[in-house]
Amino acid sequence: MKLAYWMYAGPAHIGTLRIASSFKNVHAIMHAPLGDDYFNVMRSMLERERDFTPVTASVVDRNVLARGSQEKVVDNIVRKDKEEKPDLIVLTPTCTSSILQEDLENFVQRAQLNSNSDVLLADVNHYRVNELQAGDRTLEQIIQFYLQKAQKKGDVVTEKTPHPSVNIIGISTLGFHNNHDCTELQRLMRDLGIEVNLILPDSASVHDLKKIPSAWFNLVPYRELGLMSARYLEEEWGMPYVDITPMGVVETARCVRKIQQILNGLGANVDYEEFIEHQTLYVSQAAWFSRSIDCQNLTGKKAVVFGDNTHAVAMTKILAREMGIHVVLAGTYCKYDGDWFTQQVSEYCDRVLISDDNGEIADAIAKIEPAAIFGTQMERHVGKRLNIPCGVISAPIHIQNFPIGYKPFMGYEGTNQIADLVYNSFTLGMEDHLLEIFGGHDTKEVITKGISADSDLNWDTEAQKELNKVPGFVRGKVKRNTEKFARDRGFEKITLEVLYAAKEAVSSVG
Amino acid sequence: MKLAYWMYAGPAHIGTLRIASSFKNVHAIMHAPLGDDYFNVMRSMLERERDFTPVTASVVDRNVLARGSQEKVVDNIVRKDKEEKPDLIVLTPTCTSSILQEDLENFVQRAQLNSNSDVLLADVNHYRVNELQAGDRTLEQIIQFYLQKAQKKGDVVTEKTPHPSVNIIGISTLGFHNNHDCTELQRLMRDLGIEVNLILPDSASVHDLKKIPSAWFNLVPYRELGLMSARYLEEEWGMPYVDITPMGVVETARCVRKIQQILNGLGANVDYEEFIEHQTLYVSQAAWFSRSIDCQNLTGKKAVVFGDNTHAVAMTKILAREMGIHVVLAGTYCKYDGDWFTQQVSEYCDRVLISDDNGEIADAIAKIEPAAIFGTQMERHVGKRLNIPCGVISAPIHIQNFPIGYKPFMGYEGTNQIADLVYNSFTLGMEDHLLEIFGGHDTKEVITKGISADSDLNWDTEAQKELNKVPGFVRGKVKRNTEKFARDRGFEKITLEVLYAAKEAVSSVG
Amino acid sequence: MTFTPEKTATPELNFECETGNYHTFCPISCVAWLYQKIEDSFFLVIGTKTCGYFLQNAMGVMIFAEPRYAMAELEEGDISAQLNDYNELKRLCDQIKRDRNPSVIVWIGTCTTEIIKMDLEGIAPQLEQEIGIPIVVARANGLDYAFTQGEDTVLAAMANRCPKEAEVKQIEDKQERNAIQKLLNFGKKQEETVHNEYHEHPPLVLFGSLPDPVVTNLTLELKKQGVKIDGWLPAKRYTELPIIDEGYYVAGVNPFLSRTATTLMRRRKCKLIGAPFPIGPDGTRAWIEKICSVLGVEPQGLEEREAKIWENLQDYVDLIKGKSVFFMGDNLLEISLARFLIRCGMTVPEIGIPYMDKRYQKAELEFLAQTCQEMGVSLPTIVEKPDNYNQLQRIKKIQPDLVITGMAHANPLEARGISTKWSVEFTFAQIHGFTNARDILELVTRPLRRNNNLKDLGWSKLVKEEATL
Amino acid sequence: MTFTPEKTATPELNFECETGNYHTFCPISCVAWLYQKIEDSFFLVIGTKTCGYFLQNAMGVMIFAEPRYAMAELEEGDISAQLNDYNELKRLCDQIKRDRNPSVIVWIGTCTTEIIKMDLEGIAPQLEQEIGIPIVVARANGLDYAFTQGEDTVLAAMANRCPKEAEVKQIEDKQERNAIQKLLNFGKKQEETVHNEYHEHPPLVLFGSLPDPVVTNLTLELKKQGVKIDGWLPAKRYTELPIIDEGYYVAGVNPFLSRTATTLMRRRKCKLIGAPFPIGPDGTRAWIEKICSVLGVEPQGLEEREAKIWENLQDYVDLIKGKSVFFMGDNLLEISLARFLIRCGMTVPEIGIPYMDKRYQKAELEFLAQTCQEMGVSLPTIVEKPDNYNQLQRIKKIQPDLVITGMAHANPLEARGISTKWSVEFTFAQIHGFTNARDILELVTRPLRRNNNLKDLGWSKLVKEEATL
Repeated sequence: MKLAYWMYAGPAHIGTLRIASSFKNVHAIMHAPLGDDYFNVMRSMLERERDFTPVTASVVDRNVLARGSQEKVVDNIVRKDKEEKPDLIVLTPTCTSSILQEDLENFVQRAQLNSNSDVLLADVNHYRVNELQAGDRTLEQIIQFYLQKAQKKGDVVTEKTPHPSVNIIGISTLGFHNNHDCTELQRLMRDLGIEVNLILPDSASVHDLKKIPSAWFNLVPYRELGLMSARYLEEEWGMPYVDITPMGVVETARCVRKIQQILNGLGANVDYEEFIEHQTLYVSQAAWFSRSIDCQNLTGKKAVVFGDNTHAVAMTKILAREMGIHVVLAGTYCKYDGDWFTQQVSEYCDRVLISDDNGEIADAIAKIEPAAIFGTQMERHVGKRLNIPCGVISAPIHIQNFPIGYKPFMGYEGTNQIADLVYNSFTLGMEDHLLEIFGGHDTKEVITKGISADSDLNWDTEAQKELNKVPGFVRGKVKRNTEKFARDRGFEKITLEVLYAAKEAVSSVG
Repeated sequence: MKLAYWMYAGPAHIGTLRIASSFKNVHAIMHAPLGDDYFNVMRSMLERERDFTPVTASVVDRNVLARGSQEKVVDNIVRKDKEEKPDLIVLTPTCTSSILQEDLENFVQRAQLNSNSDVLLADVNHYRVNELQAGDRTLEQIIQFYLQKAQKKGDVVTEKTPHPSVNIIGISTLGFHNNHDCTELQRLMRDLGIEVNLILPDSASVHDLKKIPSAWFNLVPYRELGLMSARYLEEEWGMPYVDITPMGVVETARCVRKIQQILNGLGANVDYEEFIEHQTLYVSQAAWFSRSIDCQNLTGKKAVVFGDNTHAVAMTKILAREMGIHVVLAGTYCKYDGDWFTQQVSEYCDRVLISDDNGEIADAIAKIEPAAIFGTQMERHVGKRLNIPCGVISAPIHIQNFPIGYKPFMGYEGTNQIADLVYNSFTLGMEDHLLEIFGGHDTKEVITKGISADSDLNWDTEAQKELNKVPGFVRGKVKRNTEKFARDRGFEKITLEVLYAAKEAVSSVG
Repeated sequence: MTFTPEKTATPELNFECETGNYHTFCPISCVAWLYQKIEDSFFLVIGTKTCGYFLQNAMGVMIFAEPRYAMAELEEGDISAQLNDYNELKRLCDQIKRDRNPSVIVWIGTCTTEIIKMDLEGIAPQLEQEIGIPIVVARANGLDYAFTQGEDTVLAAMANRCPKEAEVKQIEDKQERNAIQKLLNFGKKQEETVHNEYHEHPPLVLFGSLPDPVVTNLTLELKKQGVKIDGWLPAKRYTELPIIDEGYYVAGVNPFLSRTATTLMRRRKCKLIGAPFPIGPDGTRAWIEKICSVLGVEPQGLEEREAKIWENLQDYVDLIKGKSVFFMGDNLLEISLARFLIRCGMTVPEIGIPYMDKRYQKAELEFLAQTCQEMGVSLPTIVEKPDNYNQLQRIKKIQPDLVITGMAHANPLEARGISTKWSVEFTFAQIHGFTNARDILELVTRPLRRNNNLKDLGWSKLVKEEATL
Repeated sequence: MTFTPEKTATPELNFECETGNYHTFCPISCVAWLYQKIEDSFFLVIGTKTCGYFLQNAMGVMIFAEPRYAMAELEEGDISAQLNDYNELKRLCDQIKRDRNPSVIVWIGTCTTEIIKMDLEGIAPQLEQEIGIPIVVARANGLDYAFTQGEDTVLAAMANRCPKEAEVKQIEDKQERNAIQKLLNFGKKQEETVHNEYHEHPPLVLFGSLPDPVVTNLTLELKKQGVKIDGWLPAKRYTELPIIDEGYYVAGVNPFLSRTATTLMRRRKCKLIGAPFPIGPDGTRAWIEKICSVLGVEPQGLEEREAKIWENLQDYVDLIKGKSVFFMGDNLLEISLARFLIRCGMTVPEIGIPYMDKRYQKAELEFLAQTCQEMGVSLPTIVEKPDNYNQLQRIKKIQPDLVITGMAHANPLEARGISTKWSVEFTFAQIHGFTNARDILELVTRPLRRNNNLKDLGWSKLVKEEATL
């Protein structure tokens, strides 16, 4: 057992469901007890999704438990096949139901007999892998399934497209800024004259998967999702892939150069150097920001970076290499891939921390006292307590990381957004500190006197206690309203009864 | 005299300089005492401008004052003509030098004799108009000057372009999010199939001004800048104009419909209804945000809006009409145009406040206690004191309002950005309040104990006092370093001397 | 709008049980409010990553860096029984004791502990001896319970820990009872002696976790009738659990506490006052009247009080009168809310509800039927364990003015022009008693007021083709 | 790196005066730091919108909602003399008194008050009688002064308000002196009696506004030599202005205070100690040595102390040794900074400076020449009132490693691959004394360290065509 206050990566079934529900017209059946289907809430609320989440829980309750699940699960698959006519139904247990050790593979085969949809059991071990690993695996599994199926039918599209083309692999629902990154990557590919063959899994149809091999190469922007698929496609289908995350000016250039190398190796004749230089120096504002006075003033300031592998590595490199900021500690919660992390960031930071224990990271931050943190929502809250500003750069996701406005982290517009994030994080901190230093010379009272004006009325202890329970942001108003009520009626003392009577009277006014 | 702590609009010469330095290859000469040329600092620092600001101060000092300015001003104009070869040199005094009542028009005529550049005296009264009015007037003056000049030479381009086209008037340096708005407006025009003939004054050459009349119509997105020009162009050159600010879903649609009406009146046959509906319902996410649960939870919440005419009016309408938020007070500092403001917002708010007295607005906010403020940097700071979140929606400008990342307020991406701003402002507030309410149940100490750990060392009163002068964000570190130093050397008490000795010792380590 | 407590012939309610696939929150949710209510507690949820991820995401409490609850996350070794449960739990509880030193640790069992048959009830007594902190075990699992019933499992378990009179007396005689508690109770005792406006009646304990201001409010309402509340289950601190003894009267404030009620009756030999729940002015009046009648107290001025409250609600009532509301079913408050909204003039075609204890909710159900009759509207169909997919088909057909639903369906329904309100908000808002009736309507009318604001904008359908809703 | 205070034959410095168009901040800037330094003050800047907009934008102090300074904004009626200056100023000062009740109001005259010949010095005495608050008038206008000289005008004006010994004695005899001040001075007096490690010497008052930690630091440095500072102009509170009387020694800490020095000598009959300024370990040592020598005190261990400080600076010195720095001229600290940086091993082709008082800066200039000689580098050209355009041409030609410049030119120079540091930072940073020498180098080396970080990225030229720089 592990004492855990917070966790960074979710359970395995979340990863599977992210993949399944990213595809178009794929339905997932969760074999799970009541309440385990909160994935639907997350997708609906965090992404402000307009459509019903294509995930149905086949509820395991005490009765089902007693009789075995087979009938119910098979019924629910067959029913969903009729109701929604999906192309594919993915069955997944959760940590809980996986312990039942039922023969789900058999359920799937049974259900397949009565379904037009394809039916697949997600192949993950719910106690050995987390959300990220499970997502990576499920994507590979689905791609593999459909390529093998097409291979049997002999309709895999293996001929390359006439012009250079790419599959972007790893764009998924409930991914950190995935939508915006995807738009920016499509723009980047367009600028490079590369056609986007497929984007996976987001909004892709499983019918299109047989066309994967027609792209010239695969691009895997996130290390956490898509790498298994890309490796499979390289081994089985001879497709080269690029797994350099195009985040930051330097790494974006490196990614583009790697693409150039692959394309030219396949017989194209492209030269992106001029494009890179033009973007770097004149289109993106990030290189100029690095050189400008604003960034000069950040030189040597201390920062802590923490997040998933992709974002923590990229931010560490950007801060240290592009902005001259001193990264005291860089860390990730992707323990399963920690060696890679260490290898990537070691030369750019003083210390590496690989841990998924929120308390350990919080303690490290408290000791280091950096000028800014770049981390997850957890670190943002740690920062809030310590009065250290934090830019959020990585999942775990939070509604604030699903902005409506365009905010990619990748590509050249991404470099601009990151420059803003870095600048604002540090200056917000400076502003707060300046206010703290000079606060005493200022006349806070002048502004707040409208609120705190003394009253002529007495509050008895109980009423005062009750008033103090009222949230601060409305307390002033409740107090004034109550006193007005009391004054109008000639009460001299405000008791609990008066307080409640006032509430009733006031709310009736509207 | 007026007791003023802060001001919302700058002095007149700032407006003139914003116009002059927005044009390409135009130089401005300020006839002003030392130090009055801080416009250069603002442009260079706030906009992170890479080029030298094309503004030179012809310094008025005690000697010049005694002998009259003519020689120096004329010399400086002629010199700049030689050095920079600008197309136009604009001369402007400041509030100060305008009192000297010198015959600047005469200086200009004298300088013109020895200059290849055109030379113009900006025609504004420095005590009667502010930055916004002066900018509006200077733009009109320059447009008028070049159209009349071209008219004399008979080379005004009056023939309309073959396809519908527009001049976008009012995009200027040091304008609030002007760059991003301009990009978004260009995208909008492209989507509508309208060519952009000229953008004024930003990056325009004065040589192109003779082509103004070839556009089908003028678009004035900001009420503060461009309206005088548009009216002049309507009266003298028969050009229709649209002055509906395309901010928010509803007003953007109204602006597009007005454009449609003008174009069809000129013989085009366009129908933008389908475009508007598609953008509104499916491309922009703002209408959907309004309908979503997140926004439902904001229904009836109280807000205060304050800013320039353009942004305060637009935000008031968006909050009240598109999001169902209760705007208790809407205000502007554009006193000279207050009637228009009142007429625009009256039906959308409880109360209108037209004032440029920062204290009055701060007091109003303190009394209203809204759940959020949408105002200028001033209101942001008022909010900070009162613990009320504030989204910044309007000049006066501040470096944070020159983001590097794409953040337009106008057009459909603007509606997305505004939805984020509104949502984040309110939820940030809620988060703070929740932390306040439940703060007591939380273990702040657990996290901060790393910092506040008691030490075994004594600090004498003076050293403690000195330590308290150290800013909070490094105090912990100074304390620890000093104590380590003292412990290493076996001091039991920390005096001022020890504190300073420790500082020296520690800084030598680097 | 007067309420006649005497029974008249009311029509029969129509119950169905779909036993469908429906969405609701996991019962371990109760941790989110119970840890805040009981200030000296620590809640340890013994379950998987799935449970932990639910708590941090669905409950929106990520803002607290280190709350007074945590997961005992079961790992592969725990599941395969390679590790010793007792030792593992001891290690974790030791750490909790060291770091936080709570007055009680509540173990929340989950589906997983059920399935692997972890003997929490067996382990707890030995461990609490060893670490010296009481351990309360509640099986708030999703196999047996839905959402708010999690609280029921905790309160039922705590009911067993309430002291009996004899025990307290014994301890007090020994002058050993918690000094802090004495201090805390000091004011209360004084009050009792000072205002002796109470009638003589047998002890009354109320059960159900309510925010402190609501506790005060209901306490005052009963005090007005001369009825004294001898304690609340739960109290603000575990160390202040009320004395509960044979013959005490108990009354619940929430409809999802049937197990707690049963425990109090069977194990503690209490007498349950079966009443409608104090939600809405009608329910609050009925609840007070029932308590008074059982305790032999003549209620005073309740009719006028109810009428006054209704008067204050008029502006909101005008907004919803004649409109229809569909309950998809989530938090078991559905019957009480529906009854109140029908009294406000709404119609209710369907009330979905995860679980229906017809005995514990008897008075409320009768009151619902009676309200429908009096308001002249047809009776709602009550669907236990509904099937959400089928419900969506019915909603598409009926096109109700408002759907009260769990969080998963709200946005998609809104995108299809159907107004919604989250059921979970009624769980967290202060809805009990006379005064708070307005807050219920504030929530209920919000989407309708929002619609009034946006009405001319034509933004009601925000999906391109109507999918198979 | 030892400093020999005896004069040796040093080469002649080359002075030029371009009288060009140059950019620097307006002298009213001093308000931004003086109002923070003098905690019971209120600064009223009497000028136009142009002045007010400068203060709020250029000084980056917009974060304070209501600071202890404000504009008396002149409107058309004031300019055209339709309004009575006395009445207008009275109205404003009444309001300031009512709202803030400061111990002193400092009127800052501007270019505009000069041009319209507003008689501030004439109005003030009458008004201060009437409102009962001292009013100090300083003409910090841009017609006569540049940037930091604003402080000079304020301190010169305040020097006239410092009490004389006789006045204080008289008041103290009457037991009327400010009780709060007594209280505040209590600790100080005690200290004086306790540690009597001071030499006997005539009273010494230092002038120049420094942040409190720097004041403490320099005070301690002199205390180490047994030299006692009898007061600072300005003090932390206006009510604590130091006693200044005939025969007192005075020494400045900043190079821009020539007017204050003159006032102290001519009006208060003080003796000025002309020394290099305590900037850099070399300057600080020279400053202390000169003070000691004038006061007849034998300095102890200064050489070792300087050497130790240099040792601590070595890592930074290594970064800048052999590099060139060009001063465009801004805050009048240029000579002292150049001298220190030359001592660090840098070369300085040009020192622009808005104003050069060769008498007041005599010791510093000699020290500069001597430093150049000792370091074996050529003497910089000192350009008074430089022409920025011409300077940019020279910078283009010379390509210095670093340009210390005002804020207007920094970004454009950076975009052209020339590293810069804001001169204004040296105005606001704590740069005086031994310990703070490191902070100077922290600032100076920052762009160079930044360049080291970014060196391989090829981002040095960020403009497309080299414009006519």
